[in-house]
Amino acid sequence: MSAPRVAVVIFPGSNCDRDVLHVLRGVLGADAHTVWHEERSLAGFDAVILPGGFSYGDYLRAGAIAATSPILAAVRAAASAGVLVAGICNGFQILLEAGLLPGAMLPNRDATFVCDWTRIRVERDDLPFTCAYGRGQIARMPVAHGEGNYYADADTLSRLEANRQVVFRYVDDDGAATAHGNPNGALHNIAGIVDERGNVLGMMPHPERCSEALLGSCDGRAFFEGLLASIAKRAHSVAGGGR
Amino acid sequence: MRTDAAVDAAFSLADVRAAGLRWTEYLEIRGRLGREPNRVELAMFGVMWSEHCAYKHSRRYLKLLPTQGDGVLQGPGENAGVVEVAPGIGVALKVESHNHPSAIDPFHGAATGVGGILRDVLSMGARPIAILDSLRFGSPAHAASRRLRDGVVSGIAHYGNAIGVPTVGGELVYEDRYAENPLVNAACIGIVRADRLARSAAAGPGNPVLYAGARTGRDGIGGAAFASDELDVASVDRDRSAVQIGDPFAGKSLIEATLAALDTGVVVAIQDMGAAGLTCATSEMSSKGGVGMRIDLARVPRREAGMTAGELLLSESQERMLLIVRQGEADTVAAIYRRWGLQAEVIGEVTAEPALRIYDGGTLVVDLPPESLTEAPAYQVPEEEPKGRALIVEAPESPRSVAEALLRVLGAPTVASKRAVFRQYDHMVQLNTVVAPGADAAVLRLKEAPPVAIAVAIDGNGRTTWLDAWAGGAGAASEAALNVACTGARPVAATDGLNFGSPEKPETAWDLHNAIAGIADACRAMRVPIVGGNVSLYNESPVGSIFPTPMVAVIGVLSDVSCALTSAFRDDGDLIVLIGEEAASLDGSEYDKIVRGRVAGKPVRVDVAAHARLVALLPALAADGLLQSAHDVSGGGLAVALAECCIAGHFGARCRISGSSDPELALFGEGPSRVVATVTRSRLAALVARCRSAGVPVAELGVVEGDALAIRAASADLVVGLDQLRTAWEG
Amino acid sequence: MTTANATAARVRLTILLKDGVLDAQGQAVERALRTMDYDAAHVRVGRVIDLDLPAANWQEAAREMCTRFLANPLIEEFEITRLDEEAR
Amino acid sequence: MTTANATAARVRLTILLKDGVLDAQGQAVERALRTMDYDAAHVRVGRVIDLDLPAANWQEAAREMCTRFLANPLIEEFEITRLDEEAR
Ligand SMILES: Nc1ncnc2c1ncn2[C@@H]1O[C@H](COP(=O)(O)OP(=O)(O)O)[C@@H](O)[C@H]1O
Ligand SMILES: [Mg+2]
Repeated sequence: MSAPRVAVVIFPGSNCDRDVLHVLRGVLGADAHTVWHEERSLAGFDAVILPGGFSYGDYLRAGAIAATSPILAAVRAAASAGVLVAGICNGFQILLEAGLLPGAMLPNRDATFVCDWTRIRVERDDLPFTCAYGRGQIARMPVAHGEGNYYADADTLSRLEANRQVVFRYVDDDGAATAHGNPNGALHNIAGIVDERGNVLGMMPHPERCSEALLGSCDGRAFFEGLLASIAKRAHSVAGGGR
Repeated sequence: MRTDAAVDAAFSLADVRAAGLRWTEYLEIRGRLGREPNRVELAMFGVMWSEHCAYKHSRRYLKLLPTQGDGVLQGPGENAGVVEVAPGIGVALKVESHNHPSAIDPFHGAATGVGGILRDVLSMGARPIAILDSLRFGSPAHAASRRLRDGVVSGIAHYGNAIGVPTVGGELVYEDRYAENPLVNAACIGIVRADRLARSAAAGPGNPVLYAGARTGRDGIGGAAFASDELDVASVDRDRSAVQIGDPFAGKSLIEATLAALDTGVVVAIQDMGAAGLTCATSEMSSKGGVGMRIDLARVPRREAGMTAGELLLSESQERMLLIVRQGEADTVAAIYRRWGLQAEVIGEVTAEPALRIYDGGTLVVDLPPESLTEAPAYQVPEEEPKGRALIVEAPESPRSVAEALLRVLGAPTVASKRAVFRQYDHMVQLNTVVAPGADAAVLRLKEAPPVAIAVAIDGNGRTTWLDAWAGGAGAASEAALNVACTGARPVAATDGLNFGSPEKPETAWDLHNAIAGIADACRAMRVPIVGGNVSLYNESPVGSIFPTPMVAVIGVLSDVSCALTSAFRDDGDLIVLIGEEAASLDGSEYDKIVRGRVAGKPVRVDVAAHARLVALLPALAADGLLQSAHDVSGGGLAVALAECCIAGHFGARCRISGSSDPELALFGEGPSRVVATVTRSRLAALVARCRSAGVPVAELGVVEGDALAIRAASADLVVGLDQLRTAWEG
Repeated sequence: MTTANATAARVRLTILLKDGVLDAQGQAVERALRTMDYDAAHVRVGRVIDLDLPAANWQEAAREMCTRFLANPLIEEFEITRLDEEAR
Repeated sequence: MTTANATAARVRLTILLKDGVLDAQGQAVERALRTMDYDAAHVRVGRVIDLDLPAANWQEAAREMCTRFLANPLIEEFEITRLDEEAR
């Protein structure tokens, strides 16, 4: 059984691609590769990461132009084949604009960019992305965005809550999902969600920025570790099942 | 003035002035060429001989600066300086001003300032890894100043955040002297393998000249000449082309494409097209290489129809580079830029004959020796020592207690927390930021050379410089270096940004000369070479000159990032010591301005030899684990420094300041060479011994404890709760 | 700004956030205007996109590109107007 | 969107970059539209600001706030229209 292969998609204007690669390859020794946005296939990859940045300058709306890029057809195909897809920050915005996740991003409540540490509560530990966290665990992670104010209409929000699709929620120092703990005004303090099947995830905080103790927190490392471990486990169970 | 009217000149005085030249300069041009320049050539001389490009008034003073030292891979003379920070690893640094563009359009002016300095560093083959911004505005009590500040900050955020280079530090100072003429200086740090340094000297006759990046439009035409003019009321209505607009998206693609292009090994020389655009890049690259170029403007990618040769040559459209590529390899390099959605066109070739020949299709429009453009005349103007400078700022009510005075100084806009600003900057991208903005200096680990890290800080004090130019120049270099040393890093190189009024005023010329002498003296003592810099003159408005404001950015090396220190108190029971010279004064201090409402007297002059000992000692102490924290004493004096350490560390402290019988002086006096540090009880003796043997004074101040700052100074007792301190400081 | 080409229509798309969706930029502009002593209320900030479209089916094309791409129907609404002549 | 208040005017400010000024956003949108096979040209992207102003001097106030604050007259031009009735 070979090691999980992870794709990191690069759009013109992406700027966290090298950071995600550093953590995957340099810190965790994973088999990660870059994929240029003009590619049309993601065959052979077990997971796809859409990194942060300002794809196409974030002109029009954050993520809107990237969502029309050729690679998105491949991302869509991979997602429906059950491949793990994670969008971080701008990647989350792209997944929303592409309709792979429900809802939309509005400019931050204060109408300014915010780069700061936040606390997020891990609402699910039964997903491949979060299996290395404990349920209810609180992680310290930085955010850096101008449009991270998650919005969905009331029906969508109640569906998300009912299906337990909210994966990460901003909380304050006491672990409560208050306005004080919320850096951008996101409804229901939403910091990250998954699709109904649970293999497409979007999150605004940057786990790659907190995967080494030197940078102030290691709380993001479990995100990548969990992702890699669950791919390995899947492959193992498929192999074990003697398909 | 026009005494030579007898010569039948092709141009009138008005034409010459409109080109930004003096009549004598026009005559000089005719003399050098042995003929009349044509209109396009005259305009090219106008921008290349502007103060901004030619350093006509500052060149002779800049010679005072020390530029050589261990590890200098590239001193002044290139787009950025480069110093070796680990074996085979160079760090490029450069500062640049964008004051006038920011006064006219704060958002785009500041954004393009960031874009421009990034490309200077990129031109060295370096990947930009950090930005610092040093800002001066009028008092935030005025809505106009706040709007200017907010526009500038969002412009820096707009460009820096999108481009993925963290803004890790800077300065934000408010003085009414900057109300009409804000200062917006940005510095950039980049990383480059020493064997991959790129340079700008063109070479190799027959090699293609490749234009790469965004298309050319009518942006910023005459910007360089404009940046050298005094701002007057009419300038706000000047041609829209004076405003340059940046596109960080194209800028980011340009960085990636350029680094990939340099990786191919076929790029002979490269330079950004910044001030004076194509004119500057072609003439400087040719002149540095002792060669010429044949350029065809018809091949320049353009945004608008109907652009003239002059417009194409002078445009300051952003996000453009000029490359000399090895023969036969232009397509390889062009393909890289095109893949990133950028323009790439061969617009000419290098020639052995040192002549810059520019065609527009079949027509020869310019034929000049490159050095005629790059070697402008220099001027020496009379200097006069300023006398009796003093200002009444306002007449504030005197505080009822020293505690109240502390809260007031702590809450003064220049001293208070800048978090609301740096929170708008992405300061974490690239995963190097170990110590973030808000500290004395930012610390960045180098993934290329673990466990090495660098520390960077930028500093300057216009008020001090106005009162004593030498003290201001020496103080800027000394404080930036001390900030870096407080993190445990050894300062290795600096870049200076000199922001002054009109050099044609004798007092300003004196300030400029003495401030540079101060920087030179301090840097020489500390063995910190100045590897590049920027001069911005004519910072004048109808209400007068700005405070003369030299700024110095220093980088230092930490051989082991795990030894990095911050100012935050770390542990209950740690002992607080004051390391360094005791000399302090209220002249020119924050306290004098905020509490006493005056700016007057003589600030303390740094003792450069003693300061150099202090700066050398701190990294050694940090490396040996003798310090828990360190913070230099600057604006607001010892009381503010202690308060800042308490706030950062969430600890209180109990201190006693001995020596002075004047509590105001003891608490709020400012001096250049003092550091508040902490040490564990068990290491105090070792620390004291090390300081003594290095010839650096050290005194015990007190202990970290409780949740209030308590200071006894002469007859005064000050006690303020931590929460109160934080509220005052955070506003 | 208008086009001379008879076969092209100069079209303006005006895109605003739906009522009830937080308009942070509108609020920021409103606050700023008030500190400058302007008596402004209910400020909304949106985008305007002017472009040339083939005159033959400009309305249809404009509506489609707004729905698919230029506006996000979850949060935004749009208006389409023709600039170079009376809308037919 | 319109205001019921007789003393307030609902005003639209449309702010666009002048011709010739780099419109990076317009270029990016134009390229995207073309890759989506739309035949769009000369795309310019600007801002629109809708707001209530005192009906008495809405035109003057609007012009002043555009000139002083909302637009930069060096590089941008603006249009002022009234939304809730024919401009007088
Ligand atoms: N204050 C200064 N001290 C030292 N060197 C300086 C100073 N100002 C400018 N220089 C050097 O002079 C050269 C030309 O500067 P400049 O024209 O600003 O460069 P650029 O065209 O890249 O912006 C550069 O190498 C710069 O580092
Ligand atoms: Mg340069």
